[in-house]
Amino acid sequence: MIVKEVVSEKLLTLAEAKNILNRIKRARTKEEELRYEQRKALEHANKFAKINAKSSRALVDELLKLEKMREDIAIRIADIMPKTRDELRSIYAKERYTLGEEELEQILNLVKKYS
Amino acid sequence: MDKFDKKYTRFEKARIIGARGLQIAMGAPVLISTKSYDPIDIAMLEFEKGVIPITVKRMSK
Amino acid sequence: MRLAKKDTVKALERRGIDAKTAETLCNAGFTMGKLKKASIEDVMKAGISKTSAGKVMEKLSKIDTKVTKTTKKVKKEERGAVTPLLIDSKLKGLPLPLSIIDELRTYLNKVKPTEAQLERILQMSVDAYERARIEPCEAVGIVAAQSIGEPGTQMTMRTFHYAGVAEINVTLGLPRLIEIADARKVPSTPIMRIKLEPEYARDREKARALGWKIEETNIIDVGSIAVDMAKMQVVIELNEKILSRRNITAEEIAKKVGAETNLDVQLEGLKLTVNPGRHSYRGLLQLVEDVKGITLKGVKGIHRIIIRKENGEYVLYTEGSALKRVLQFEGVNASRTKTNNINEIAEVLGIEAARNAIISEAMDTLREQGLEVDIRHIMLVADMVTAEGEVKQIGRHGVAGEKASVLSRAAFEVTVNHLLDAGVKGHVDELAGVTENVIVGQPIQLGTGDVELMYKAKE
Amino acid sequence: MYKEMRLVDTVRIPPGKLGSKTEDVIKEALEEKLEGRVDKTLGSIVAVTKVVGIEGGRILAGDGGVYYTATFDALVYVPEMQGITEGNIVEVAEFGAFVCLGPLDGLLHVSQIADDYISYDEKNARLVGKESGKSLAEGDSVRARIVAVSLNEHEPRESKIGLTMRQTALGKLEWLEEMRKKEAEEAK
Repeated sequence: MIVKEVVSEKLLTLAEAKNILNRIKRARTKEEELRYEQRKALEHANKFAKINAKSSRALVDELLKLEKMREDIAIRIADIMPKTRDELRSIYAKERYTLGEEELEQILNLVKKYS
Repeated sequence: MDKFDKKYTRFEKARIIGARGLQIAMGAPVLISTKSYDPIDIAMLEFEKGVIPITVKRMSK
Repeated sequence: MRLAKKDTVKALERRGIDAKTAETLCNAGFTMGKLKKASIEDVMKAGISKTSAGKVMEKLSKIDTKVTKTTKKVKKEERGAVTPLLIDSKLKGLPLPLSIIDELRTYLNKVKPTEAQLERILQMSVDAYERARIEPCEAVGIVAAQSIGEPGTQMTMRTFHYAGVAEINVTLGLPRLIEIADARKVPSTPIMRIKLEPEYARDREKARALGWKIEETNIIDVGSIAVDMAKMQVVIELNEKILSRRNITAEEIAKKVGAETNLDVQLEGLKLTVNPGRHSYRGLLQLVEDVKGITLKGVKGIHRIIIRKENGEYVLYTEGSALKRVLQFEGVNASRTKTNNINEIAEVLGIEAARNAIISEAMDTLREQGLEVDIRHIMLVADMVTAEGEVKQIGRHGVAGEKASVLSRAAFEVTVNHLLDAGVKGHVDELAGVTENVIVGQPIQLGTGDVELMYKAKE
Repeated sequence: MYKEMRLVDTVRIPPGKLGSKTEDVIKEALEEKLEGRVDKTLGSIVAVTKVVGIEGGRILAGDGGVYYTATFDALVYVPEMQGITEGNIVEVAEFGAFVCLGPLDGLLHVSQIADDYISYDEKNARLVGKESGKSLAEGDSVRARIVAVSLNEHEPRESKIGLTMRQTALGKLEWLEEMRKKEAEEAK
């Protein structure tokens, strides 16, 4: 590992990452502009972040209340904002368990609430 | 030189002046106004004036 | 009265005034306030001797600076002389070893300096101590090694007459130094200096008698021994004069020989015959050898004893050393008897005694050759040798061989074996010592290498 | 997937920079050392956001620099296996298309674009489906699943991420939109 130690880590939604990247961009214009990867990441985030950071975190928190939900899945749902059951099922494709119709509906309604 | 005589052993003095001299030689900002160009001399002058920002970490007994 | 009598007494005692004086003062109606303003005369009126009155005033005035002290001119040594109590309180906080503090205390109590003088004396002694102290990270090991090794090159003497005692010669110079370092079980020329109890020390006769008692006496010392082939017997002719001088009787010898060889022994006057009963010649010759080895009297190992009169007392010098048994002889002053067999000292008197013995032996050897080496170098070596409770050799079997680091042991001697052994056993080298760091090319933990610098940016 | 991680690392401050404020210099050194680099366990380190704690400046023998151990926050991108991500196409080649996933790019091999025979249209740099006629050009936005991750620590640009769209609910966003519209009509 190229660093000495990992103290803690926290998953971010794409919207939150977008905020951080913009904050860095503003802070850095003084001395030197962004690095290549940072500019790429920023452009990508600006393009694909569908909702703002606060509501994406709110959505994630609400999703986490449901059972059969994990933080990384909630984050992915907040990033992708699936509209149809197929899209939602593809997110759960590699999970061991499958979701029932109502569960899918429940999640899709939540997503609709925040989109 | 004597101002710090009690405080540092001769090894510590040597290391401090040496390390500071090396830093100056590698471009560190000089903390005193002097005409001399020799890093070691500058380091010694800085030591006498007590402005060297280097301290010794001693093993606590 | 504002302060109750009891409190005044307590207050005075706290100021270092003894209870009795405090009592009498209070009975005379002095309170703390009055006492401070009072002069020596007033205090003396209360029935207190002049000197203790002076002390009381001095104690009160010194601690309570506000008060103006009105004192009459007092005798010279009283003028602000410090009390032992004050000396102790000052000595307690000093960064000095106990031995020096004790020395200072006795000296100061004798000299009774004034307070200012006391202050300066203590300050100067602390400075002197600081100057003499070795700074941390000093490479004392290598310095000690050189300081002992270099004089070694100037040593030439092999053996030499023991200082003063003409007859005994003892190994001195470099061989002796090496002997000490190698911690050999028995030195090449073991000797003992036996100091005697007072009544033996002054009486030459008693000293000589004790000497004969200690000295190992064998058959050949008291007579001649011969083999009588015809009668298959061993014949011993005892010499009358020697018997009396060593005050040992023929009967004793006969009994001893009989006991040792448990054969039948006949004694006719001064002739002693032992017949072995076996018939082989070889057995006979063997018997002769055995008989020669029997110690009739005295301590095995002590061969010769020389009596010398040294500044008013007789002292026994011996060739050979047997500390344990010699100390038990009545008349031997155990505390002042010395031997150069360091191993015996360790066994009998303990490791600390052995350490001191190593130091004094080494110092004497060097001083005897006119070479001056600072005792601290020798002390360092002595400490290393005795650190683990028994006298260990310096070389690869002893101290140097037991170092934790494989690399440094390998670099020292038998390189291949060490490395092979370490490889097989999977030793780990923490690279803590000097040799290892030199080998791997890192700065060594000595002198400037042991200094850890921290940079504190000044914004 | 982006993460905010609190890390601890040691950095060397060159003597030249000793004049300025320690915290800034350390942040700069951390950025210099870590940003843009890829680590097998952490992922792609995008940026050092804040320095939280600094521990004393050690000086080593023979080196004028000063070593600090800093605790800091960093934004890290982790390409997760089987993770669904969206991105736009940055380059089209004969063997497939490169998709930007954030700090890193993924390769959408030509065989993984759709259940159709895909050919490379050289002239206007497009990939076209023979039967469906669907096309894929630079700048298009797609949704794909990560099927292969091999991070190269020494040369971050050489890190390889494999993508696929040959699964339900994956593909060009346009196609997904059309599908949704068609389903909506049928449902009515």
